[in-house]
Amino acid sequence: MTLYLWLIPLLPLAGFLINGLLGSRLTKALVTTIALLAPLAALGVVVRAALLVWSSPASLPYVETCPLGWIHAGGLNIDFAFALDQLTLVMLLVITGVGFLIHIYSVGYMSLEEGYARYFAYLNLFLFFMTILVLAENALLMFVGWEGVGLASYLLIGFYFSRTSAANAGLKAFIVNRIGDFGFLIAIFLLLANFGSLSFSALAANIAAHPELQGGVITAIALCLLFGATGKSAQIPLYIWLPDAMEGPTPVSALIHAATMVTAGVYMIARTHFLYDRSPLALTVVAVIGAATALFAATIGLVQTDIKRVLAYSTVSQLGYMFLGCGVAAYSAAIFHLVTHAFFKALLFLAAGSVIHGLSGEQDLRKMGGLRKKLPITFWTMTAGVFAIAGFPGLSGFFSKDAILTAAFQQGSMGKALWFVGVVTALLTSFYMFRLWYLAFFGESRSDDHTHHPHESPWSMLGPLVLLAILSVVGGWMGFGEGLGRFGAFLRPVLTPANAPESSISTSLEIALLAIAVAVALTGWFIAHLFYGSRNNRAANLAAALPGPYKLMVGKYWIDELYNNTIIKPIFLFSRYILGWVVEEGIIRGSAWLLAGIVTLLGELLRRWQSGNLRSYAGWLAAGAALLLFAILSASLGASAFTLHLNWAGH
Amino acid sequence: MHLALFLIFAAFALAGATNLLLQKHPINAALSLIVVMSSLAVLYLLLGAEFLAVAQIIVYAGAIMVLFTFVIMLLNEGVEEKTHGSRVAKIVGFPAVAVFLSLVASVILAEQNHLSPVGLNDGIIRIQDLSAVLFRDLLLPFEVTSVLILIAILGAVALARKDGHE
Amino acid sequence: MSIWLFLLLSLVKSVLVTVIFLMGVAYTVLLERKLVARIQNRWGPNRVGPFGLLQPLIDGAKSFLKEDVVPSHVNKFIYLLAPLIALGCALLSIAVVPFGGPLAWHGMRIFLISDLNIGLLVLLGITSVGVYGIALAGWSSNNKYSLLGGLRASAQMISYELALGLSLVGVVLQTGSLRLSDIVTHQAVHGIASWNIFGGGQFFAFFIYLMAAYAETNRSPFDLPEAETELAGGYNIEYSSMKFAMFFMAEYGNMITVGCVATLLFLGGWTSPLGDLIPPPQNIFIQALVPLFWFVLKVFSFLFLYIWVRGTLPRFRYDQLMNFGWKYLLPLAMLNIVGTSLWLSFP
Amino acid sequence: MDTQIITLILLAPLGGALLVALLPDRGKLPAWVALATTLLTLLFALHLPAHFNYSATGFQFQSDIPWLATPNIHYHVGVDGLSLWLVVLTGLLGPVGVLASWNVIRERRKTFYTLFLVQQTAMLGVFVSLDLMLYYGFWELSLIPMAILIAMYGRTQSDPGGPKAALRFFLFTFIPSAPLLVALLWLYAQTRTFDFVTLQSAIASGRIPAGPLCWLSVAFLIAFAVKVPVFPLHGWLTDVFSEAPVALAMVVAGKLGLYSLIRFHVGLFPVQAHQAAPWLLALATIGILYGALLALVQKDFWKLLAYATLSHLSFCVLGIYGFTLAGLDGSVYQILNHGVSAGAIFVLLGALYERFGTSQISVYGGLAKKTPALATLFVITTLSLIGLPILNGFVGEFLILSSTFTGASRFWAISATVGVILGAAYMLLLVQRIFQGPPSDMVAQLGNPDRDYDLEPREHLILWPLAALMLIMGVAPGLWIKGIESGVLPASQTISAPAKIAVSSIPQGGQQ
Amino acid sequence: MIPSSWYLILSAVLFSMGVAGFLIKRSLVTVFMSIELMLNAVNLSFVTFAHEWHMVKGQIFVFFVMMVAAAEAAVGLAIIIAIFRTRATLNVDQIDLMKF
Repeated sequence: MTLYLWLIPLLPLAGFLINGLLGSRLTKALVTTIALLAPLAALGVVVRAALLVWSSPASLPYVETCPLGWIHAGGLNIDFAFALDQLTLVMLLVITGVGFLIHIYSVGYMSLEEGYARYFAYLNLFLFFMTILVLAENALLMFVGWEGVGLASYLLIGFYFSRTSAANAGLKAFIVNRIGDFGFLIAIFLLLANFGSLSFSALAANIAAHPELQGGVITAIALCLLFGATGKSAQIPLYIWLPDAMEGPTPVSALIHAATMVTAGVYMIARTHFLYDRSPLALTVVAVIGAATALFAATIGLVQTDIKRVLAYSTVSQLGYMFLGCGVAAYSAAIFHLVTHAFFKALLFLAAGSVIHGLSGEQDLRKMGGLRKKLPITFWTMTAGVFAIAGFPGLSGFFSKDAILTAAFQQGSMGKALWFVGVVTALLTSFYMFRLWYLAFFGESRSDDHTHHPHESPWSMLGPLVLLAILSVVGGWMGFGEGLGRFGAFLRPVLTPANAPESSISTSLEIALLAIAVAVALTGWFIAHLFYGSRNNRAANLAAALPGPYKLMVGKYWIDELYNNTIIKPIFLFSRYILGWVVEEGIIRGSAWLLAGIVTLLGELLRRWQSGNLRSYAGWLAAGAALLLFAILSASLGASAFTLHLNWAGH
Repeated sequence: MHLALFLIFAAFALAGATNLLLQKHPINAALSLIVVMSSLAVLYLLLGAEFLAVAQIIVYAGAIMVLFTFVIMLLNEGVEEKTHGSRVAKIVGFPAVAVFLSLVASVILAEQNHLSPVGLNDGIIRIQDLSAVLFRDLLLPFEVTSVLILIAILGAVALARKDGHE
Repeated sequence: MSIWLFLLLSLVKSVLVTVIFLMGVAYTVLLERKLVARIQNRWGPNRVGPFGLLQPLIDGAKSFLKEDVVPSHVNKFIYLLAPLIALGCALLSIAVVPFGGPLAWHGMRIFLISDLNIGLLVLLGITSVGVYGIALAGWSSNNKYSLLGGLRASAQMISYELALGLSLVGVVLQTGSLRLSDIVTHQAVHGIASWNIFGGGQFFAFFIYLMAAYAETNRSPFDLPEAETELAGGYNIEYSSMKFAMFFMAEYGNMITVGCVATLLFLGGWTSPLGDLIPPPQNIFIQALVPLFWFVLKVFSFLFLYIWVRGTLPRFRYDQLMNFGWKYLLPLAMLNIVGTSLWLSFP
Repeated sequence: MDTQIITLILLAPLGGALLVALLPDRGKLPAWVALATTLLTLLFALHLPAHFNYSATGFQFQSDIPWLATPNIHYHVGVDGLSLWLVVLTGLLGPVGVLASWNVIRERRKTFYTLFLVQQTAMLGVFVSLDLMLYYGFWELSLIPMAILIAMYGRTQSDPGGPKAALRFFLFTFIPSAPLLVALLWLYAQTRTFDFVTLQSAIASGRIPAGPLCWLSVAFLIAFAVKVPVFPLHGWLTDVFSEAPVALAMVVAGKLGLYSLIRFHVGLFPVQAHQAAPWLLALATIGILYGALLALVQKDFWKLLAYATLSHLSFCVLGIYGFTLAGLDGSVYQILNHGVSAGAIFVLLGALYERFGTSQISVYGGLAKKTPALATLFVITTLSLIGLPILNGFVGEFLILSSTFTGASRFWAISATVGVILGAAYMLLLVQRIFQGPPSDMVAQLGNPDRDYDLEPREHLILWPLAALMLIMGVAPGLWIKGIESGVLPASQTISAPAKIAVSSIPQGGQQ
Repeated sequence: MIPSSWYLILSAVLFSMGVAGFLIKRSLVTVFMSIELMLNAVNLSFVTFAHEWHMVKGQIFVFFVMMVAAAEAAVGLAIIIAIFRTRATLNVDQIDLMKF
């Protein structure tokens, strides 16, 4: 059977090309149709593939290779090869599905913006690269998608390029991603150097064939990959770009910076888990980074006042969860959380977007409030999202988060610590989500201008909201049951860790863990209610009581400033002064000038000779002639030049 | 006889050259140069180079020097005034000339006995031989020289024409 | 034969030839005056002697007896040198001219002073040097008319020398020798039919030579160096008495010389125009004199042409002269050379 | 035909130059003639890849005519996979250059186009000549018109901008080419031939003592390294870039020097090249980082471009002196990429300079609203320059870096990879400072509002094909590499087999 | 019969005198004449050697020298006239603009 995988990226590409090249000449309706058709068609292809695969799972993994190769040079052969397996299928469904919804949403959201066609072109471009990323059969092709989505996010973050902040944010995102890609590239080089191939299947086979391979180079590769992943998935130390990325249009934040792109790192770790399985050290690092990021971002999220930034930090922290999951080798759990997170976080962002849209651009929580009545649908969908992410029983977040925590809990003492961190993070998460909920929808409006009234968004925006709300409410059930139930079963052929933890913990303990999780969520809600449920200034008091930590959190731990002052500024200073002045001007140019100076000096001396007087020239000429003659004569010792000539003449 | 002729005309040549150096007036210098050339022509004759002898007269005495005198008359050049342009000419030039002359002379004298003496009418080169070589072996140089002369004429015309008209 | 006999004979020949030559010059002058007079419908000199035949002697005596004035402002040395050069060249050039048959005594030809195998070249050389006389005269006499005359003379003579020389090349090509007597004998075969001017097909060459010769000898219509009407006599304006006579003699001597050259090169020299129709006479003297007669006849007919032209044609303007020389004569001469060489290479 | 085609390629621009020189300097006539000529040249050049035998190594389309008996100089030309695409690239840049200088060169068009075409000829000649003396002649010929044109058409009015830059260029490039000549003559004295192939075999046979060879190779190396330029020898680059007309600046650096390095340094002196390799790897890496860092802080976009070029070309050097097949492929491919992308960026910056008359980046800002098409193409070109995958730059960089990592030196490879990050940084910074952000004063009060500051059709005509080429070269590099590989195969085989570490050797692999 | 070395000596002397003339003469024209003198001297030795070795080429060479000298004289004198026209002098000590 053929699945026409190549259509999946190419359809959005077509959309991009059409809208990008002649979008400005097309009518808005036409642009919209093209922009929506591209992901819809892709989705169709994916769904078809999914149905076919469902009927015959044995046919996976399924590979399509472009007949005319890509890079064939000096012994390394890399093709355009697409592979489809369960993992890819899940990712594709999420990407195209959520992506399509967000496209629809964007039609409403962006309807008044200029550069409408450009926006959709970028969006399609993103889908193109993202699908390539997940479909890639070899690391290099994955890198293509990897960099490509970076480009797309750069373009979309900088969509309002005439805003300096937006332009900066885009630049920052791209550069930070590049730094991560550096790790990815090194990893690719290492793979080439050690395995001579980049095809995932071949690599997996190689690893499997060499059980003696443990740690060592594998760790190196894994860590390099992890570095790349931290860049793309906004983990410590490279998370800094994601909050700024909120400069982009809200749907973009929803699609790229919540649902899909930022999860690419998780996907990659899952995709190359055969490497991590061989390197406990790398796994541990992944787990620790994940846990740390989760907690860290959550703390920052507590005090943010920009609605989108709150969501951004929560995204970072949720991604931390996923890494934690990967780190404890619970790949399916991680992926599961990825999917659910895609649902509810996209929902949350879109809802926030709807709020912002309703308030015509207002993003500051302190200026909101009392929107429950004015934006009912938004309110309810948002509510669904909040409860889901807070991990209330039965909702999607609950299952996935719990799966990860449980898996962590089983990993020995270290695992316990990670579990604890996770629980604390869950508490914080539920707190700040409810904080947002209260601030935005309850109480009375704190907006300073009452000129224009908040208005509910059009259905093109509410439709996706509702759909996503439903998904994030019920989406968790597909992972219900032993070993993530159907979802886990579906992914098992791909994502079973080589050294699977055999511990299926006792039911009682599992119940206890669940209870703790639920309790934590409720506590968070309660505290939030305490602080923000009714009009009071407990929050302010607390902040006043603990000025240090508060400042720290509001200032986001001054990580940006830290990087700025320790890395970026020094580089610029070094380049401008040390290199630019000392080396370039001083040494290199200087030596050139020195040379020129010497030559000029000699010229000055020699030109005195040219007196311009015919007779002096004649004098020198005569002297030269005499000298030459003398030289010739003395050269032909004894037998003078003359006799030589005679002999030559044959006398 | 040969000796006599040689001595006479060599003396003429030297006298002419000396006069050339001593005379202050260009026209006299030109005349003395003509003397030198004519006597050289005779010496060529003694060396059996008839054609060259006549060519010397026609080309040098008859054409080139006429040009010189013509120019001198045209510019109406007077006695050259005494100016001190460069010391180099005196300090470097004359010793150099002396050295040069002495060197060449020494070589020639040193090699004297390798040279065969010159008879009155031995080794006369007939015009036929000359032209044979000139127009067979050396045809290309000949043609090139003719082109050179053509160019020279054009250049002379271009240089000497007054800038004013056309 | 000994070197001394050689010298002696050469001396004798030179003296004889010089005397005869000067006489010829004198009588050419008379001839000119007579002819021009007849052309202008006058009786020329007819007082001194029968038909004024003694006129030249009187003229000579007059110029000897006149006071010899040397202007104060002249460059004396050159002023004196110039006429000597002029006359000297005129006399020298006759030395290579064979004016009689190949009659030899003790291996030395009688009617020829020196028989050079490059005679023609020597002639040209001497003519080319001759310009100095006029040029220097013009310059040294420190007078603007004479200077102009001198400049004109030198420029004109240099220019026309090219045409002259080139016009002779054709003849030389046909003969393959520069020895004048060879050239003559080469035309001797069929008499007038084999003269270069007719049989040799050198008619254009002859025409060019004629023109160039007029210019070389500063004769009208090219007598600009001494154009009386504009330069009041030109280069010789400051000269008087004997020195003037020298220039006079030089001019007519040159006329005779070019006449001889024309005769030798184009008109078959001393050979008879009838070729072998007349059997050579037995008497040694007649045998010697007949060629001499033919030669003199031809030269004088050439001189007649000269005088005739002078009597009839007006004077050119200077730019016309130059244009004619450079733009017509020179190319024509070259064409003539090309034509001749082609004609010779494809008989 | 096949033996004459190269001669045709050489004669076409030369004849054009002659034609331009003879025709009157009336209006745009010289430009039109030059355009026609360059297009014809391109046509001829395209004949080569069309009829090239990709399976065979060695030279093709050869023609070898004895020229001088003593010294034994032949007119010996031919192409192999190495020079094949360079010839085509030069042919392509011809019309681009003409169109780029269409409006910029307003006076003395005749001189300009004549010299431009002569320069074109010279560059083509450098690539095709297989007789070293012929090669040297073309090499020098390529420098002279360049210097003259830079001197005559210096961009900045701040005199003596042009002449100064020209002088600098002259000194930097002529002084080292003198030792080159000496080295050539020495070789001739040893071998009595200038023929490349003969010389190669002669040197390979070891007839020539090693000591002198070392010096010869150094002479060759320096002469070429200056032209590339390699790190410490780049002093001329900035001046030339900020002075030279676009059409020339886009060809002045890179191609010639790098080609000569591969063909004549590595090709003639493999052993010495190996000895020099460590140094060159170091210098190349330093050049990459140095150029990138300096580009990061430039205030003038021509200077920025100059340092960027230094950085990019150092990649090629890195690839060459790794001596791996992939690396050489990558280097040659990167030369082509640089030709295309840098050509485009030059045209774009030239367009900016032509419109706004300044190269101070700070004056620009928020231009994208006024000139969308310009901005779009600029971004595309930038992406290709920073090596975004599926654009051409990536393939070359990846081949070079990976092969360096696997084959030559992991340390230098990793350091060079840092350059990729910096590359993205300075190029995107440039884009941001010129096109993004709020409109600067200059942009805000642009002369007459009704004038269209965006690209003209002529510029579209240049740039879109180039952009398309970037994409194609990124997606289907095979089209080019199969030829290149046949060309560089010998260069790599004299050395080491392409680095492929078998899976069996994993355990000892992998210590970083 | 005299040794040809005499001719050579003569030519050497003449040459040296030509050089000397170049050195001492002030007038451009006479300087030019001195050059001609040198040429003639060289010609003499050419002819001498041509006679010495019975080689026609020696004389041919002189012939060429003459032709070139003619050309040179034409151009040189034209130049002299031009100089005189512009600078109104022919004194080489005053015609020294072509200096550093």
